Amino acid sequence: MNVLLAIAALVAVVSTLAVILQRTAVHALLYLIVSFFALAVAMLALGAAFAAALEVVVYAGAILVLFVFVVMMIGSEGPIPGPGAWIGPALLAIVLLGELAYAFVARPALLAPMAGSAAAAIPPKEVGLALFGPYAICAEIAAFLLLSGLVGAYHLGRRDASPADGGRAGGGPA
Amino acid sequence: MKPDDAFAAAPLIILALACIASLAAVSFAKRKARAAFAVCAIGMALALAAAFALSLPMMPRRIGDLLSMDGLSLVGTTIILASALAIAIVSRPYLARREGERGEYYALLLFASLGASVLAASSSMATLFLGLELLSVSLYALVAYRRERAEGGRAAFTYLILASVASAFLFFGMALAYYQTGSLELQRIIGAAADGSGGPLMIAALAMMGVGFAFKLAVAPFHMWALEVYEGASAPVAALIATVSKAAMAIPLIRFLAPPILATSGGDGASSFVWIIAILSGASMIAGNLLALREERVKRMLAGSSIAQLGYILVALIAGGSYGASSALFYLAAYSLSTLGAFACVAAISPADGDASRSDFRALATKRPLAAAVMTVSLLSLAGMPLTAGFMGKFMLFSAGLGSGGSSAGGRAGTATGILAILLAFNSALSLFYYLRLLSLMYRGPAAEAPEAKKGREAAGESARIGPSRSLLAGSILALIGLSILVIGIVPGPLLGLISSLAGR
Amino acid sequence: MNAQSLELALGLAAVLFVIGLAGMIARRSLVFMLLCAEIMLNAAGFAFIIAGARWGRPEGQAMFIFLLVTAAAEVAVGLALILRLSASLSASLSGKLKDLDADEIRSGGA
Amino acid sequence: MILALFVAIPLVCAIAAWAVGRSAGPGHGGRSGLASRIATLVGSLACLVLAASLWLGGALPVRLDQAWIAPIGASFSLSLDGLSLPFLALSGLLGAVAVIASWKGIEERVPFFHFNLSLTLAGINGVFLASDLFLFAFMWELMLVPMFFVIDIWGHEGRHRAAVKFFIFTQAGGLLMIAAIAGLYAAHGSSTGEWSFAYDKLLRTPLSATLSPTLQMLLMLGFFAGFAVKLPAFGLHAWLPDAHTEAPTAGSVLLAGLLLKTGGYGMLRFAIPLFPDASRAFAPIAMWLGVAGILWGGVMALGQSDMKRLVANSSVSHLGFVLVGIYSFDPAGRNGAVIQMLSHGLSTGALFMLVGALQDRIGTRDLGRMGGIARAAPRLGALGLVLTLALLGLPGMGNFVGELLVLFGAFRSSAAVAVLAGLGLVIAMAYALRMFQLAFHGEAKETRDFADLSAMETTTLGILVAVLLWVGLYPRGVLALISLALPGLIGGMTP
Amino acid sequence: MELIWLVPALPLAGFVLLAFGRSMRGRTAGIVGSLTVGLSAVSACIVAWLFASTGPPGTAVYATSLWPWLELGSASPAIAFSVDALSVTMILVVTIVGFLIHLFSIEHMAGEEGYHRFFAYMNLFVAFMLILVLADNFLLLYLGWEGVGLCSFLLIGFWYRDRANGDAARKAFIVTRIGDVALLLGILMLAADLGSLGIGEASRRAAAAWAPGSGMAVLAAALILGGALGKSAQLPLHTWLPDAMAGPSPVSALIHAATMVTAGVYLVARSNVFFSLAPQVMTAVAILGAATLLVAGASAIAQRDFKRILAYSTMSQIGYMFLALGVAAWTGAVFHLATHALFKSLLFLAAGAIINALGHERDVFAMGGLAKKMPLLFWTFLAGAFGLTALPPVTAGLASKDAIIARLWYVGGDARILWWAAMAGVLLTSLYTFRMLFLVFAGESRGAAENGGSVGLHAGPHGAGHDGHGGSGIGAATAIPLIVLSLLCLVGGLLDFPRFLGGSPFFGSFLGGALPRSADEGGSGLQEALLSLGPLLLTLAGIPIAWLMARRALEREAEPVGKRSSRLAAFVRGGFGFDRLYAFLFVGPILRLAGRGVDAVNLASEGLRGFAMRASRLIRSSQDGRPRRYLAVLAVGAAILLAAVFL
Repeated sequence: MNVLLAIAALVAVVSTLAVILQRTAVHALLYLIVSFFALAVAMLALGAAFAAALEVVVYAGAILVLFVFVVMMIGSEGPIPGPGAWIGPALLAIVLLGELAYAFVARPALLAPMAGSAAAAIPPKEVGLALFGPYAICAEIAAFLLLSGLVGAYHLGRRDASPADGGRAGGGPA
Repeated sequence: MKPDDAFAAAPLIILALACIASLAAVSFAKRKARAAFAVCAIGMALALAAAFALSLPMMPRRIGDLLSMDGLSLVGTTIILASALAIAIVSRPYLARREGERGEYYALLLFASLGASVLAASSSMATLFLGLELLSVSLYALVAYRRERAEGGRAAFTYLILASVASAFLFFGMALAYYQTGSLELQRIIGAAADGSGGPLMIAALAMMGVGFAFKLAVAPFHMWALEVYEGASAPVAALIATVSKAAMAIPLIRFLAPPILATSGGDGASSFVWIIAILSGASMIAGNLLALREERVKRMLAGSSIAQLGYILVALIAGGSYGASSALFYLAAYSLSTLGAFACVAAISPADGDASRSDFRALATKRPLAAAVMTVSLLSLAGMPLTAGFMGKFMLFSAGLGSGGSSAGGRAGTATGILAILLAFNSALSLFYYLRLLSLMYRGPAAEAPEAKKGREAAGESARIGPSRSLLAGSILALIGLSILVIGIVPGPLLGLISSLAGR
Repeated sequence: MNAQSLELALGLAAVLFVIGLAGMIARRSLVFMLLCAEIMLNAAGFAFIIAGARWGRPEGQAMFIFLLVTAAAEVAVGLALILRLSASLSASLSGKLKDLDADEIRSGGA
Repeated sequence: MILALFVAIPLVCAIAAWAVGRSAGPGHGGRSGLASRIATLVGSLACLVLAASLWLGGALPVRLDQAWIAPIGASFSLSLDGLSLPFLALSGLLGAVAVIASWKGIEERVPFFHFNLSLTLAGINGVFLASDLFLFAFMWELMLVPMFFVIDIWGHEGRHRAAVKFFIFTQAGGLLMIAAIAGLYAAHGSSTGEWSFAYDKLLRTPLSATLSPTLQMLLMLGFFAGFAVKLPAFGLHAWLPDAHTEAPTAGSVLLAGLLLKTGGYGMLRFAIPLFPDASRAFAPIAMWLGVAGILWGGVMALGQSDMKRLVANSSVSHLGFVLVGIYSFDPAGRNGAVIQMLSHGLSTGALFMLVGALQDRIGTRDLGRMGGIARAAPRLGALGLVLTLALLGLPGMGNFVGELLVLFGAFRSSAAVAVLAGLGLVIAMAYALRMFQLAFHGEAKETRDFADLSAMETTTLGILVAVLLWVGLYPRGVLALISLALPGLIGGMTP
Repeated sequence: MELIWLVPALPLAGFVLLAFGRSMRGRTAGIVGSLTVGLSAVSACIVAWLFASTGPPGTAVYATSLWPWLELGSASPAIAFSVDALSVTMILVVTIVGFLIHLFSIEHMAGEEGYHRFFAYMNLFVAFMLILVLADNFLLLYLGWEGVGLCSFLLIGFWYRDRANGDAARKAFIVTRIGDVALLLGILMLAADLGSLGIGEASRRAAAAWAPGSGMAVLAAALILGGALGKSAQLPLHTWLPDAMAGPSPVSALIHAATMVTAGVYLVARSNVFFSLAPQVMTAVAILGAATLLVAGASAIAQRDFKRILAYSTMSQIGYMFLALGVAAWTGAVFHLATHALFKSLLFLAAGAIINALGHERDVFAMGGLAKKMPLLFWTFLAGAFGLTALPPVTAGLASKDAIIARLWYVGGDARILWWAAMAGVLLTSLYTFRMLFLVFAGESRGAAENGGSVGLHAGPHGAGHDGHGGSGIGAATAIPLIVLSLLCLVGGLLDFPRFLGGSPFFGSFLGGALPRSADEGGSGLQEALLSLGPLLLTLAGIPIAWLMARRALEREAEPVGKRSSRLAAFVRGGFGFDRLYAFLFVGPILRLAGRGVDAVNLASEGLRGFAMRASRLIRSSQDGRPRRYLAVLAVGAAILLAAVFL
């Protein structure tokens, strides 16, 4: 299994390095998506299928999209990435795809309880049970966390009396 | 979750409900701010009451090894909620004059105090982390709350970036610890660290977690954010950061460091631990005082002072043992009270176009006797002068540091704490320099340079200053704070007894 | 699942963490800083998954999920802040700056 | 219960003085000012009377024990023995002197001034009475804050810096002392299992059993540091000239007359009895420190042109004698130290009052601009002469008795110290005469004529001088009292 | 006998009266002062009479203790007086001479500013001096000792508006204080080692405890001697006396000639036991005395200031006394003390009257020819001069000084050198005395005399207006003391007149009770006659030389200022440059150390402050609002933490 993991790791490191080396935010975001994918693969290889899925869905899917929005809004995206910008991410993505294809098609066994591993893969069911069993309180707190983040973001993001003028007059409508 | 658990966790539950209620108020009530404030104040008060009425009888109780409601957490919750309540009351008039106040502020205040309480009660890494994050996220928003002030936003962003890095460290450290021990329970992790069974990786994990803690406590060298953020945030929020978040973070630290498990075991893990904390404490004493020494801006000065104060508290933590724990708690309480008083005064005397600067303190004794008196008491208490709570606190720190770990649980008095005690002495002498500067400024005459200072302001086109706020409630809270500092200073017995009896449970 | 693969994974997590830190220190753009913060948090979460895998227990993934939530909340607030700052800066610095710059934020506006 | 009065009366007077001023509103000076002056005066006189009555009739020692902070075993316990009593009397007397000295000089914020004055007195009395180490530390620190305000608000040109310097120096020392107290507390508690700050319990701490000599020495040094800064010993005296010079007259009187004495008192009461062995080992160093102070302070005084600063430096010199006497480990030396402290308090207090009166009249402290005052104001001149003689330790004055006994004690423990300290007497004569002649003799520089001392001032100074003569010619009155206490403190101490 | 305390108490009462009685007009102050001293003189006489009449002359000792003072170890000195032959002699001298001088001053000081201050101080002085001589223990003696020093200070600086006088006064007080400290240490040593300060008791114990010549004895004697040297202006602590002449003449007469300066002699005689236990110190006493005798005499020759001449003469005369003490001629020393008190005070008073009459002109070269102008002063002064030079018919000096010289001869051995010194001293004495006489009285007047005659021009250097009595007009109050004193000089010597001239050693035997008789192996009358003939011849030989010296000096005076006086003369006149030496050795360094009173220790603390400030500036410079920098610091901190863990 190490091979799978190793390749994913290699891809992740390369793409993450690429992220911080990019000039423009959008390119960086592309590479970041790739690196998240790579990590997802690695998680898969570690038998954390549920986490892998979340990594893809939430991180790559939701959070980074938020980033893209913001980058677009503040208009600091720089030049629209030409086709050349897609090569690097594409290659890395293909590598990962190949990996996955190999894993799924050629050796489905690989995803079964992993060969000679101390622990079996942890199915989503268990995670869910843990999450809403002993860790229910944590789940609740997490909910509040999201809520507070929401409130804060709402308050800060709200566009009213343009923040630029010191707003000394004070008090736009709520 | 059994009913007893519910009772034990009553304060948290009440706070949570209050959060929801406040949101509701913000969204539906007619006079949002007022409703939110009411909800916030009542919720906190109720939670405070519940802490003693409902959860105290249940103590000590562990709730699914996530939360442990024991004396320590009770003390922490009390400090947190009391401070938060005072801050809420103080901020009402403060905000009223600045921004058409909104309810979110109080909602966020509630969220923050909920997070803080969870943090204080956490016995597992999960709750620790989540409580911390809940606190931090609300704080980001609060720091930047006054949207018309750009520096608020800047400070908030700085805080966010640094804090997220710190929590990344914390989280990574937790992961490593979990990797080594296979448990999320903090006690076991500490135990593993102490007897050195965890191996170097374990110690690394602890170190990384230490970064997270140290950052939250603004202990040198992880203090850099403090001055910026205190200055950027509005006075009440700064007070929140200075008191609530620090108290919340200090409680778990005390919980891990107090038990004899670390105190007695001569494991190299333990010793190196002691030395690390000793270095941190010494560093932040010196750094904090030097930062505040010639600071012209009051809030930054107070930030420096609080950095130093946390350094002092660490001395007691190193000493460990039940005595060390209780003295740390007592000092924490005294420190919170004093800092609260100071910031409350700043808030009270701040003109509407920003927070109070040194010039606003000039001749305060004649302009605003009450505020001046409370500020005096608070500063003296921070400086550890008698008749104020600070004196007793300092004394406790000394006696803890110099190894009266007591018969109960052998303290770790040793070279490290000895050196620290001396360092503490000299540092608090040094700190007098800036406390006294502000103090004497308050008692100067109305002063010749007041006029041209005013001229300068007019030149800056800020002549239109709305006079500082005067609200009965806020004033009474101010007086209450000052009074309680004095009372604790003169008859510290009861509080001390309470704390030490609670710390024991 | 043998030991060295776990350690390999752990190494990967550490490398990602460090890369994130390095990027944080190296880049001046607010967006990039936030990105790097994400990378670091992500690495930490990955480490938790590894740990969970080692003991074959679900807590690892549970913690990962909590971390996900945290990251989401922080990003939300952080991005909101960035919007605010960009607005105030583009007002004060006549919107001429290419990329939101931490240092210039300090100089700008104040 | 009577002991509590020594602390209570000044406190009440402080609050009274303050309240009166508040009630009278911002219109300071005037009536409210007068009222607060009188309140403070009455308070300190009451303390004086109390002390006197105890002196005459009281059966010493008197004790008062009151539970205070149970959890740490600190109690509000005062005890008054022959060592405390003279100092209490002194504080009462000098308190009154301070009020009278500032009758004219202090014009604005009179009530707050007297509030601070009385508070300081309360702290000082507490220090002289406390027989619980926690209480002692409490009182010790309590003195500082109001004194700081006195200097910082009503002082002269460089007041703020001087005040801060004074506070920081004394506080650094005081914190070291507190640390030492905590250490001793810990040692006692862990060895006997009884956690208490009570003086007489801590006296019986099995030190040798619990602490290594090094640790004992360290703790002793902690105490010593606190007291040596206050005294002040050579090297730690940097704060003194500034503070004394910049303080208002009343402040200087209290500083020189009482605050410095707390240092010597502390050494006698705590540092030595609590750590006999360590102190004995440390004694030679302390004595040489004292000698250094004597000579250095004298030489410095010789170079001053500011009259107040000159007197301040002379204090460094005189208290060097105290240090020598205390650490001579000789009964005579100890007695001498006490007498020296008392008479120095009287003479220097009176001198500061004199200088203050002078400054109020001619508006300068610069010796270079004085001269010929003896002609312009005979009473001032005469008193100035007498006090100068006290300053240079003329036989018949209390200072002489003190210095003589100290020298005797020193002589018995180390002749070299005695000889060098004796040189101090010559230097003392040099600076004292220089001061006297520059100020009072010669041609009058500031020829503008001014009022001689008022009747009130004259009588006050006269009383002080009378007491000085009494101490000088019939020291037994004091020595007998001290002997009630000191043998206990210098138990088993033979040269 | 229990009323001894009255003797010092009366002048003290006078002082108190004068100090608080500011209202006294005119001369009442003077009268009060003189009266009290006179009364104490009377009581002293009564005491003396009682003392002499009871028991065999001089053996007894009477003591009264007023109240206990303090404890020094086992020694507990009290405020107590004791009377024995020595102290009786002293109180007689002090009170009688003091009374006469007071009387003199009533007129002499009339119209001075601070008239009653003067008398207050004088009374105080007398009181302290009496305490000194009556003290029964060393500590009380020390009290008087310092007290007289104080009064000398006050009176030297009497005209305090002139800074120079103030400096002279201060110098006197400080220099003597050096000796006093030595004395004090000596007293402490006695208290520590003998456990008693009572003079008699201590002496007894010392004799019992200390072997002759033992270290302790030598140390004690040396320390006591230090005090004596200071007070009596002997080498090397003599430099203050000439300057002390800045005071009014009565002061010089009373304090710096008759009583205080001789206190040293009294002290040594008083503690003779200790000295006889320490022969080395005795030798030192003799040598110092001889040295002072010669140095002072020599400088006296070169002086031009009237009173300075007398001051140096006093020093050299006291040198004689020390010489005597050095060879254990106790009685001789004390006798010379007494006679010297008489003639020297006479000289000073006369000189004072002259100076006053000349409008504070003190330069002998400006005088001259006063013999005719002021006959009374001339004759009285002549009497004093004869006493000083031990010429008949004036017996005062004759008896005492010859006794000393003879004694020196008898000691023999190495002490012969001392005898030669004494003889040289005789020559010097006659030289400076007669030079002075010729310059002042002989020849024709040189300037000062004229304006001296006319009243009103007396705005002297001291600015105070003196209603000086013209050369001729001298009031009774001035005249009487002079006359009385000269008469006393005439007969004073008879108290202990050389046997070969049919005298009876009454004085010596009287003192014998208090002081060990000097075992005088009195040779044959002839030998004694020869011994006393030598000095006489020397003195007579000195007269013509003095005349020549005076002439030459006057001729030099006439020459242009340029080469008036050789460097040698200047050196000698400056008292052999002791002042310069001391200034260089001691005064200079101390003053330099004192500087402007800048305290190095204080500077150090300021430096500390500065360091803290600099450090704070440094660390605050890191707070520059760059999040990335903060991050970097954080990362470094974390790295250190991790590293620290693994260490």
